[in-house]
Amino acid sequence: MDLLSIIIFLPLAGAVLLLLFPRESERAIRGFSLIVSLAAFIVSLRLLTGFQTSAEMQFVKHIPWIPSLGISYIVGVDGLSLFLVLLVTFLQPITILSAFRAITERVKEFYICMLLLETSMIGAFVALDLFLFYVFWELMLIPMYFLIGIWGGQQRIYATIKFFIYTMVGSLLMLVAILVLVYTYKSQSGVLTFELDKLYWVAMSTRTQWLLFLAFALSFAIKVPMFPFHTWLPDAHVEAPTAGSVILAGILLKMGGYGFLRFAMPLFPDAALRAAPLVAILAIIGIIYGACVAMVQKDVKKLVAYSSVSHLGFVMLGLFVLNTQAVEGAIYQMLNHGLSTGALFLLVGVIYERRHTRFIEEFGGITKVMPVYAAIFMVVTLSSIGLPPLNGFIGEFLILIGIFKAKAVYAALAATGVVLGAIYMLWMYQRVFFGEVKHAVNRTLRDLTPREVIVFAPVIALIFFMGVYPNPLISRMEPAVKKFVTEVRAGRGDYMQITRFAEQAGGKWMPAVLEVDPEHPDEETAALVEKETELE
Amino acid sequence: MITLDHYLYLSAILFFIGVFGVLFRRNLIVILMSIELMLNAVNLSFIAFSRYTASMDGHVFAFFVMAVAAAEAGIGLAILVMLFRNRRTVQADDLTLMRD
Amino acid sequence: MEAVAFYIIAAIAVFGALLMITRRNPLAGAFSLVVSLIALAGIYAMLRAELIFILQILVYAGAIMVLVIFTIMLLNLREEELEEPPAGKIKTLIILAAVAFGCYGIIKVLSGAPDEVPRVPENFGSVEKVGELMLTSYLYPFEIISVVLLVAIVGVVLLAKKVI
Amino acid sequence: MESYLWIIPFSPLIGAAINGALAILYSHKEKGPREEIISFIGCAAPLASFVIALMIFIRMIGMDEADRILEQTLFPWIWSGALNIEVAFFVDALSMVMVLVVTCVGTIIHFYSIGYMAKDRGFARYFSYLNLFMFAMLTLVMGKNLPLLFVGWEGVGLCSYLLIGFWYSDIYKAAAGKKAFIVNRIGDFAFLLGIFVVYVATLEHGAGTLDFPALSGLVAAHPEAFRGVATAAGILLFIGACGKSAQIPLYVWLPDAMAGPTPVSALIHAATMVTAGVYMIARLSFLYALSPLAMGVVATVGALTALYAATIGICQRDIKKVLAYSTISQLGYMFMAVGVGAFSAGIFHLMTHAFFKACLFLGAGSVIHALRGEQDMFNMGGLSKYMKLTALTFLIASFAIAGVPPLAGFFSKDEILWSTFTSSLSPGWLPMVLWVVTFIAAGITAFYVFRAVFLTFYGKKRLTAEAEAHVHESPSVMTVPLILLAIGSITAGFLGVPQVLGGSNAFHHFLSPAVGAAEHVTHAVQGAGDSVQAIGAAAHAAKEAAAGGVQLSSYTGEVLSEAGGGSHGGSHGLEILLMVLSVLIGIAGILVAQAMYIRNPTLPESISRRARGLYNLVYGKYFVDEAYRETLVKPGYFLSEKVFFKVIDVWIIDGIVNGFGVMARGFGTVLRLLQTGVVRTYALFILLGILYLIYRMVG
Repeated sequence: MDLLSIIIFLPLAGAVLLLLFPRESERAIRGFSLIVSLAAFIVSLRLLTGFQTSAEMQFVKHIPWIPSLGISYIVGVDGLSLFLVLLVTFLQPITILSAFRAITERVKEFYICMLLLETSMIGAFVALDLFLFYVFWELMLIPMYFLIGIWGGQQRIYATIKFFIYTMVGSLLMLVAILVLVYTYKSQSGVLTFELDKLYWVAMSTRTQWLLFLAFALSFAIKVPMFPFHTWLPDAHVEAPTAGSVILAGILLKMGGYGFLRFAMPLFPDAALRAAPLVAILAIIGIIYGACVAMVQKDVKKLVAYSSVSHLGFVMLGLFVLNTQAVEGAIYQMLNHGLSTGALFLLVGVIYERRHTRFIEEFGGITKVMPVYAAIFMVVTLSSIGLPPLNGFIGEFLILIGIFKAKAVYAALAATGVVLGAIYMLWMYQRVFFGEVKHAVNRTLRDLTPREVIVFAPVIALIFFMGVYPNPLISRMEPAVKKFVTEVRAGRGDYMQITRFAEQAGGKWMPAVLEVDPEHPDEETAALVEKETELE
Repeated sequence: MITLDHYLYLSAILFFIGVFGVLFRRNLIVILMSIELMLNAVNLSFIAFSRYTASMDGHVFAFFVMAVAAAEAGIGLAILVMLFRNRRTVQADDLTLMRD
Repeated sequence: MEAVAFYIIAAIAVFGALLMITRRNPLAGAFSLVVSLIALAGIYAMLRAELIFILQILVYAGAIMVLVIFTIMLLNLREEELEEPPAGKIKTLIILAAVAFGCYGIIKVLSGAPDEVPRVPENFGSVEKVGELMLTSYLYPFEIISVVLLVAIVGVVLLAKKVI
Repeated sequence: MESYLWIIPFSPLIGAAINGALAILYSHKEKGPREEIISFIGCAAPLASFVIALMIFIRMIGMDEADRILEQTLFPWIWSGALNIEVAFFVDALSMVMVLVVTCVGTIIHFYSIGYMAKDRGFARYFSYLNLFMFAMLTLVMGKNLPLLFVGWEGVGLCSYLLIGFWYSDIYKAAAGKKAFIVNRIGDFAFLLGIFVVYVATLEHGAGTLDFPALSGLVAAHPEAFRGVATAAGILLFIGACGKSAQIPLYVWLPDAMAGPTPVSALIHAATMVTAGVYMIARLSFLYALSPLAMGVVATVGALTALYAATIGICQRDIKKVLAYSTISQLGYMFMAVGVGAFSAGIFHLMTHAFFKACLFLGAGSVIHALRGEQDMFNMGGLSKYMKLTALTFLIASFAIAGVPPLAGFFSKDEILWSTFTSSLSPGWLPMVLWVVTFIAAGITAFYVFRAVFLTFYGKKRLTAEAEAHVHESPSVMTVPLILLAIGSITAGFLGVPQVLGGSNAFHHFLSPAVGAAEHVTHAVQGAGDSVQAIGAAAHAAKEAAAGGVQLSSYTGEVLSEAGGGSHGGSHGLEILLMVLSVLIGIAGILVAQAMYIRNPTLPESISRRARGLYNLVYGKYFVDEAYRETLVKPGYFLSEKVFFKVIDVWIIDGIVNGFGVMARGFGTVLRLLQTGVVRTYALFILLGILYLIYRMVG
């Protein structure tokens, strides 16, 4: 079996084996699922070492799955998805470890859900066949549904249903769009296929492109979530158990951004360019609005949830500005957000386990009783508000500089999010951690246990590493990002010509134009700058 | 001269007598028997077609139908006994748990 | 000759069925059904379905109906428990009309099938031939049906045993 | 020597890491780690930086003037597309001065802290933060590119936040820290945009770069093209500086920042961090020089802040608040200096101010320490009897800030006033106005500082009983730093004795490779207004400055000053006259203070009673905090909570979503009528369906 498939299906195999465990042996169940997720992480490190810095898809595996419908199992990673896959495998063991104490009911089902979730998330990040992607995409919903619905808080049923319906509405439209796309391709080439690589070349009228783009975009925008499709997020986050929130914020939300990156934008470049101002404005509203609303929340989890809306506004803005820095920043910001918001939810979980409340006013002066916790919380807070040289800064800086190149006003508006971010995070921090201990119950709170320290240590380390030395990550993304930017900017029209030319030349699908000369990267940049000025 | 049509007519008549029984009667035992009758009507069609197409596939199907009918009768009667034990009734209209 | 036999048997079958659905006492209904089923067995015989003929008598008229009758006797329903509120006239009429229309429709659809009776070999429908078919082309369904029966047995045991 | 550069910032970082780890390890123990160990690590780290900085300085002195630049590139940081940012350190004359000031004053204050913070439960944490601050500040002044400067910029902001809220149990102190951070963030927002403006501009002219050397070369090569950019970027970056260096309108955090331990106020909120804005403008002098508008804004804001903060200083009761407003005011002077193009004068004042203001703060700290946390000057008085050394050093520093010759403040302040008077800012009346404003501010400064001196150390004793019992001179670990800083306050000025007084102005000379060219360009550009020749001449000057270093540029400067209308320069007699004037107003301020607080202590009372309204206005700090709260904070909160959250989120968006839910339920209610729960009804429906199918087949 090839590397990627092992990574995808290892957790699934673990989940199946977990079925055989007796329900009572909770220790064994916990230990086993931790080992499985760790194994997946270790195997996935091989992706990092084996990854060649180029724009090509790597570790590609292509097996026909339902040949009669042109559906195949194609997986592969490139610079866009590599680190997202690693983020999944990295966060998963941490999340599983963090849930050791928190989950005491239906332990077996919980870990089965978690492992199933991991398989589906990795699958969605590496799938290169639209049908396969859709399957994984929808598969993610099921364990998440149970995670919130079974192990969630008071309002969990309302939250799950809201989450489910929001997401389903989007994905159904996407399914329709996928089918339209596939059949359009069939009517042009006579081949029925869901292969992404081939579908990039469908010729479509602008109108069709626009409609299909909207269908895809709605689905992804809900997942991101972009203003005004975000209201499922606070509910889902607040009601989900800690592990659920972490996965939801850390990874599931990235699906939206990744969907734009891999599907919506390259498939419908003209429409994407046309939609860019709209998306940008929504993203900016999201940034400011999310931050403002986060500021007035009384529940820490809700605050963090709304901060996600704000942070992901940056990501969306970066993606649609479409230049190297902004897109790299957007991907980087997705990773950052996964780490720091994931860690924030873990931290909130720690205190929720002890006090069974998340209301800010229930705390105050916690630093005195939980100094280690306060220190870790501080680092994560600072990462979240983008303080250099922590990871958050790199993403925000790249995004903003990219946006500024394209449209200075957008950057100025978006950068207010940086200020607002500091306001709501620090204000919350102050109310929770500083001052005298207000409530007597809090006097006896226990500081982090060694297990919890182990949970946070890798996250903190990575927060520092990604802020101080981001180059290994950025350089691996760069070729793929450049290719993405060039492709989308080129639009569909040029493509058909290139394709026809390529077909005449020898039936090769990939046009040679996209290769970037490593010797003279500046030329390519200069060309990009030209393009950008044209666009404005 | 008996043609295929005759057998099918008979089959249809028996089937609808069964349908009528299911819809009209309230005694669960009778309803169960009406269902058996409907299955038999179908079997008749199978056998008739089998004869007129000179292939024995219909016989096999009729056999399967019988097996299923046997299973169904067994389970149905067991449920009925249970019901009667618990609720002292075999009237279909008294069993409205699903509505409430 | 054949036609006469058919009409007589068919009449018995229909009559038995009608009795079955009209008798208030289920025991009487059960016996009427047995009559009807045996009549159908006769028709199977006319159609040269040897195996099915035997099974009809053994399994249907025999085993299944015995089971039904046993159950009825087991329940030992009292007279008032057999009381059925009379169905409304309009409802009856509607159902009758529907049934009549259904009958008519099916007959209308089906009529016009080929009339000539094909020649078949001597052992058509024999135990041996049908059995051969079952163990070759229909092996999997055959095996599955055995599972169905097994499940039914388990189910019945469970249902009838458990006192809730 | 270049390869040791990295040790300067990283040595404190290592110290911070060790002390931080110790603080965390001991966080649940009854007692913290041994203070000896902590203070050894905490003080050794900045001392090592200072020693290395000194060695580098000596080495630099020995080098040729034009080559006094040391660089060290560590590793690539953000490489993305055409954006190449490296972690690289860069030390030229300007950075050298800053590094020396920071490490020298920083080390002294570290030692002082040993005494001040003794027996505090957060001892290790304190030194960890303080070391971290040193790291950030040194990164700020040594960073080779704007983003790295920004790292230090934000880093010092963070440390400031942590140290202001050091005693976090007091919610007001914690809130003060947060306020500092957020106000700084507002400035940083503009600062970031400023960086982007610069970057995009360089991108348009070939290479996208943010490295200072490359940037200055690029600007020198295309001066015309960078004029507009200079204005935009200059003003944006200056807004950032306003946040960090507490200028109008973003100064509000600094007075609150006094909630932190006093050594912190001395190091961060007086000597080093708050001067970062001045350093930044000097560092980008080549860019600022091109934009008279940006420079005018800087100078005007600086002068206004100098006067404004000084007036507030008059009425404060809290000794640290007085010093805080004094800091704001002095920073105003520095900004005015860089704004009129006297970059070296600004940096000179920065250096002398670091000494005397640190000395003042530490003296105040010594008093507060002796009085067990008492900060209200009206509960002090007559302390000079008990604390001779503290009083003496405080007095020296006060004379320095009042501009009494020959102390440090005299030379630096006077150079600023003179540069302002002779600057070529347009419109033509502006230099004069600025001079008058800061001249008055100088008088007020002398007044309020000596008000503090008299209230604290002289006159009647007004101590509370508790304080009375404890009052004592501080231990030598605290007084020795005071003496060192007092010596600095006396001698630092002699580094820059102006030529008119027979000095050689060595400081100015040392800095000229870094900022000299820009000073000339400033004069050329400003003096000539917008005329085409002037811009051409300025461009020429800039080019020459870039190409040939200081010798050529001073030559060009002379040429240009003639071309630009000869406004640069004035007679020696005038210079001496102004000097005498400013000394006189300083002495006048001191005398007034003496009159009001020593000779006639009831006078202040009666004055404040007669001008009640004005007094309240000034005492209430012009109610700017309140105005901000009412116009920005509260409406913002209201908008967020009542409009965004309650109306848009909950009511409109969720309303729509739930509306779909209600709709679906409505359909369900209708369809539910069909679900009778009676199986036979369902059978009937099946039958009807079949009949319909049959009907279709038949018909």
